[in-house]
Amino acid sequence: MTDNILDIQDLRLSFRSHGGVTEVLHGVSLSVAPEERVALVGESGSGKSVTARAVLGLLQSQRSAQITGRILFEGRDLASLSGANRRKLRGTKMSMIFQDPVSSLNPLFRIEDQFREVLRRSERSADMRRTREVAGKLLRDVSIDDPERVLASFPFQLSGGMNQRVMIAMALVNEPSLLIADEPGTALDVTVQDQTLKLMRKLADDRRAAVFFISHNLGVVREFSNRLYVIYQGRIVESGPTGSIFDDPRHPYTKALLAAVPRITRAGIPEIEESPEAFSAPCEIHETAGVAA
Amino acid sequence: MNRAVQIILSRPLSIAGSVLIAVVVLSAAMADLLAPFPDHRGTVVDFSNFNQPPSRQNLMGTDLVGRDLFSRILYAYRLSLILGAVVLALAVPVGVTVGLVAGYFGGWVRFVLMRTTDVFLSIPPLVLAMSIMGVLEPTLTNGMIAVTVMWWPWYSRLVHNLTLAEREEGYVLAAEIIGASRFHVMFREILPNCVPAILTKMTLDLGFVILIASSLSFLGLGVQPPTPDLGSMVAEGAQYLPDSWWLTVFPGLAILVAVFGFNLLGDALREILGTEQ
Amino acid sequence: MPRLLSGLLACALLALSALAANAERVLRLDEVAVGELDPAKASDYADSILMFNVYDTLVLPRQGGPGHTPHLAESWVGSGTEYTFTLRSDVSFQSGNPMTAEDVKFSFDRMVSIGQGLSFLFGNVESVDALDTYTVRFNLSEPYAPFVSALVRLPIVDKQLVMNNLGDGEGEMGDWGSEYLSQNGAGTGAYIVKSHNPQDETVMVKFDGYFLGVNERAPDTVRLRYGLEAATVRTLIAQGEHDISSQWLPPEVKKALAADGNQLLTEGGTGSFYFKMNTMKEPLDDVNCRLAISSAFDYESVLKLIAITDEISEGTAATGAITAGMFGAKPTSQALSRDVEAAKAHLAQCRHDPSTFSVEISWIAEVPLEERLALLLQANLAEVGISSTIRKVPWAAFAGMVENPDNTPNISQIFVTAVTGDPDTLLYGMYHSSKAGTWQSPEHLSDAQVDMLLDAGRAGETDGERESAYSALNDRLLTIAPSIYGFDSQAVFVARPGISVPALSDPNMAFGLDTMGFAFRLMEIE
Amino acid sequence: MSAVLKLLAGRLAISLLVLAGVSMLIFAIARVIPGDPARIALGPNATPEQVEKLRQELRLDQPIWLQYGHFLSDLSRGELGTSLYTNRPVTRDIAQFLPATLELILAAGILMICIGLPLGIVAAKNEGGFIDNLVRVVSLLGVSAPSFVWAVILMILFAFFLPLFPIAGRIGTQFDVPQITGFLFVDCLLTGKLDALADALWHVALPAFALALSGIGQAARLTRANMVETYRRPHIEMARSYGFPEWRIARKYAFRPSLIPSLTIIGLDFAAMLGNAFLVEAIFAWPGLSRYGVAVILRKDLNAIVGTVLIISAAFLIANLIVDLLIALINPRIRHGRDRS
Repeated sequence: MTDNILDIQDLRLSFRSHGGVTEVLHGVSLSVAPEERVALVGESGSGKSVTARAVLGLLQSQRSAQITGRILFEGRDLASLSGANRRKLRGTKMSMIFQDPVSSLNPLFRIEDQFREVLRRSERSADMRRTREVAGKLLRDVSIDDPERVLASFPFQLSGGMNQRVMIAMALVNEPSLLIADEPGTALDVTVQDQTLKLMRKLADDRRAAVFFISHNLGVVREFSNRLYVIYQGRIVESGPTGSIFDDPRHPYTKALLAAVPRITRAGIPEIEESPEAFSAPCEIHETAGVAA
Repeated sequence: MNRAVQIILSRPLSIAGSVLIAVVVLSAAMADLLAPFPDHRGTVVDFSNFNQPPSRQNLMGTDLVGRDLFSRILYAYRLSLILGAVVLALAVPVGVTVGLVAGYFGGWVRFVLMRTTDVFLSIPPLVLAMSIMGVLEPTLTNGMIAVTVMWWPWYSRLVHNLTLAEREEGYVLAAEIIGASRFHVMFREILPNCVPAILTKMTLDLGFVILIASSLSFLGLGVQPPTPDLGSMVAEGAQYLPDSWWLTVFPGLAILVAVFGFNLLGDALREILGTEQ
Repeated sequence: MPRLLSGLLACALLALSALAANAERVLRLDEVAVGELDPAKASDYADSILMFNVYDTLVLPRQGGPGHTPHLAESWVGSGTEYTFTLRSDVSFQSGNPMTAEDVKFSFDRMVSIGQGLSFLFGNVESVDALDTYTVRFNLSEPYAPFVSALVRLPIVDKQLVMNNLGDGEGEMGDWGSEYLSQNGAGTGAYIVKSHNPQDETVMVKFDGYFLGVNERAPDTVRLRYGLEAATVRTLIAQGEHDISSQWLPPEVKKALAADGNQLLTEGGTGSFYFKMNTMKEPLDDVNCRLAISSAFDYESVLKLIAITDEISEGTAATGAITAGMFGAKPTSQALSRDVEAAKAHLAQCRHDPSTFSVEISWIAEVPLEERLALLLQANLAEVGISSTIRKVPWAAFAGMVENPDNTPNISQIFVTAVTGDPDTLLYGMYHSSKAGTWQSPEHLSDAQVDMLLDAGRAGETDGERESAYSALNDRLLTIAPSIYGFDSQAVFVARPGISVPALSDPNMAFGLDTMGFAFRLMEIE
Repeated sequence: MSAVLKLLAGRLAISLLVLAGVSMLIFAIARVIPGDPARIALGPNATPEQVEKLRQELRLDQPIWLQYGHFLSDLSRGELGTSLYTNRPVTRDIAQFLPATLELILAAGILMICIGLPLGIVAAKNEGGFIDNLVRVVSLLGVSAPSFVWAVILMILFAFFLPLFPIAGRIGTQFDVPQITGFLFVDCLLTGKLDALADALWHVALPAFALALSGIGQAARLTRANMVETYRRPHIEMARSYGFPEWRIARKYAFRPSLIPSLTIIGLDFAAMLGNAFLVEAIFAWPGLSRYGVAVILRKDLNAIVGTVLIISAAFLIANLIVDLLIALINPRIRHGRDRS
């Protein structure tokens, strides 16, 4: 159909719970082209994180989750793949960078152990020497000067920024074609966050990986992404090239979001006045002239 | 509170727990009305009708002197519940105060108080209670004292840990900055935040106190006859197994039902109040 | 499937036990913990079983009748304050050492020096002289008629073996070998201690060199286990895993086992059950109150309570203060019975108003039957207008409480047996004013006439003198009613079919002495 | 590793302090017993002189603090006095009875871990499902009845109505295992008597299970709660995002971290089992220290009470030390010192 890395078509998602069924996504469609950096922006609870998890195939195995619509990864429908085959894609063809680096790494194992675990997803027989070789190089790429020390450490022995870089390096071990980043660095302070994004952008460019970037912060996205989708309460409300949206926000929610940008607190959560009626206006699509580079 | 009721109602197990407890408490409270032979809680002998299996007249059979087992179990419930309530009423304030003081003051106060607590906790509970009962005469009052002595340290440890965490919270600092008295900070600021955890533990413990008390009576160190007591009934009946099974099975089940009820409810409370230990 | 499995297992077990039975005759029995192996410290039933099998005594009670027969002693002469015994010369200890007069003297010295167990029986013995290798003389401080009967409680230990194993202690005799004898046997008895764990089990094996020889159908190995629960014994016997129960099984359990086809063994005539009334504390310091209570007690119901089968019961109707069959006992036709009217009449004469007092009835925690007896008495008393409370007392606490009349319960319950089979050892400790305030004597009785009669019975030269003294004592005790004479107790044991214990099943073979029936050498296993 | 040693040394010091406290507490309790232990021990017919002699031997005529001093000096020589119950040195009684209890508790502990943990894991994997609720009911039931009730029920079911298990003692009477260590399992192995070992294991099964039931319930509940909590942590999601196999995630990412709090409770449960062993040993005629403990408490046997309680408390403290050590080994945060974060 297309040669997009990722194509999401009319994704609907609901969860069953004690209280009944809660619909989270009401038909989300989006796409990520090769080497493109696409951002999905929305408040917490808007459905952006579950979208990322659905892409990874993490929700499909949950009994309480009901998913309809199609998720195509490199042209293949994830729903048509077996659980095992879906799992094969994770960590190899696509990998994810998480919000909180310190708690996302296994607290009980050394960094090198965790690298080896990841490396073995593509190289079954990778031993510790091979691991150190691969990981050492990657760690240097993420500007870690003493990879040996870092590899021999436990996550709790490293700073937050350090852990974040470790996680980025880890995500790149198997040279994925799609990198999903879930608000990377939000748990860290602003300067570290900034460094992290720059690093990620550089590394993705070097490796020609596409990035699907999730954030609640339009300010961060402006620097980083080629294209962006704004999501509100499980619906895409505006989409288009980043510049175009920033220059000409059309949807009331996007406008509200933009207005909130300057007030970046430490936690980076924009405060938006609630006016649901206006926000539920139909989706605004900025036409794209070809694929942005 | 509505949320709590809603959550309880949404789980079959917590409903079951509530129902069990309701049944136990009601039958204890209305023992006088429900018991077919209320006078059998005391001294009655009927050697023409002793050690009889369950029948229409005696739903759970009769004991070794011809008393109706069902009536006696109802009264035993009353006693167990009173005992549990009294023990907790004594142990909780002591334990909570010790824990609060130790956690809030810190330093050597904490060292002395918590090490004392450790001393009590490092003697297996039953052994401690037995030693105390061995010294005192086995009566209901002394039984309660013995169980109380072994129970308070658990609360002081719990509250101590909670206090350590709460002490760092902003509201405590704020109160201190305005110059509130230590007493005020401990009991008016910190304590209310510990209440959910204490409450949960109390629900669970009510069951466990009944358990320990029955274990003590099983060893002959508890309530004295003719007062009906579940643990003693099991202990006495156990000698007549398997022929006179009803002597053991019904009192044993009675313990199980009561404690199980409190456990189910405590478990639910723990989730509702978010007080995972 | 589970049924098949358990069936298979049962078959396997049967095959196994059949094999074991062919290989050797094993006797398995149980008693309460702990088993005290040191004969100088032996006092209760378990200890006595050990003592009578590992050790021997100079004399034994005559089977099926009164009097004593020679055992380690060949013969004896003496009366008053001097008794001389000639020992058998063909007896050797399990160690191989020959048994001589020195051993007898040593055994006596050891018993008295340690001063525990039943050593009080020899309080009147001043010294023992070994006259030659096989002659030994006991010198008494005053005439003591039951002396010969007391000798059934003087086990003879192997002096040489003990001297080789003395432990630390004060004086030249160190610990008198206590440490060693608490773990090992040193007797002439028919059974050798193979292993001993006082809380678990004593294993004994037949001693081939026993001086009387041992019946080949007698058990080769005996396993005496301690502290089995009633339900456990019930199950084990039902499964054929246990041979003889202790007497402490509740009557209902014995009944159930008897119904399964097991036999009941009995041992009686040596003791009784009493409700003891504290004569030094209000309101039972008044004899009329005591008489009211003894008359109010339901002697018939209690027999119903302890009956096991139609023929066999844990007791027979009491006739008075002295157990039927002993000197001074009433004929069995004169059983005591309840008399409510008399009780009310006595109560009216009592100087304490029944509406103003409540009597405390205690029961010994280790004897559950006593709880039921207490409840029965409580109900009986309520009928004549006396209120009462019931209190459970562990034995150890009871032994402490009774020292002081103020702490002694109004009514306590005790089973008492004559440790030598002689009425002196039954009655003296209970009723003599010099012995007041022990677990046997919570009456704290102080009655000059009773004291006089007890001393007369003890000093009596002939059986006739003793009979008349005890007969008068019986009457006196019925008049002043320090106790309710509940029933004459009879120990009942359950035994698997195939075990033959004549001394406990045939009255003509009975010893008239507690525990002697458990001499394993006289048992037979099919 | 030095951090672990340091931690252990600290814990050990505190444990010793606590043990000293326990000794004082139990010593005080044992000495206020009403009634004269010497009188009780000697029986009804002892003369006042005999009683007085024993009182002096027991030092009951001295003030309590002097008695405690003597007790400490005896203790330093490894003596705990003579038991009035067995007439033997308390140390010898303990040496004879403790192995049986430890064996029983160890067996129960193994059952608790081998049944409780898997139940908890299965429940956590099926959170909210039928199996989860079933496990919850079963484990709550296990906690809800005293071990003596379970002991009686198990005995009736599996020894009487369905005679599958033996009900009394540590080993069948047909076996003759020489005492080497006092630990029957070890002795069987040392002497190569495997059939005896099998029989001993068969004997320990029911009492151990009765003893373990509440522990199994506790362990299952706790493991479930911790696993559920751990499964919600980000590092599990990260592991999933890398497509690691589920079993590997369960083992390496979920189970190991959730084992840490479980281990603490297992340590505490040891205390409960030491206490509950009193009830179970009585029913299964298990010749252990707990049964001895009940007997000596009922008989007011001072030396034996003090000795037994001290040993049991020491065993409990040691169990907790071992747990602390295990946790330190599992948790690198402790192994490598906590202050470096």
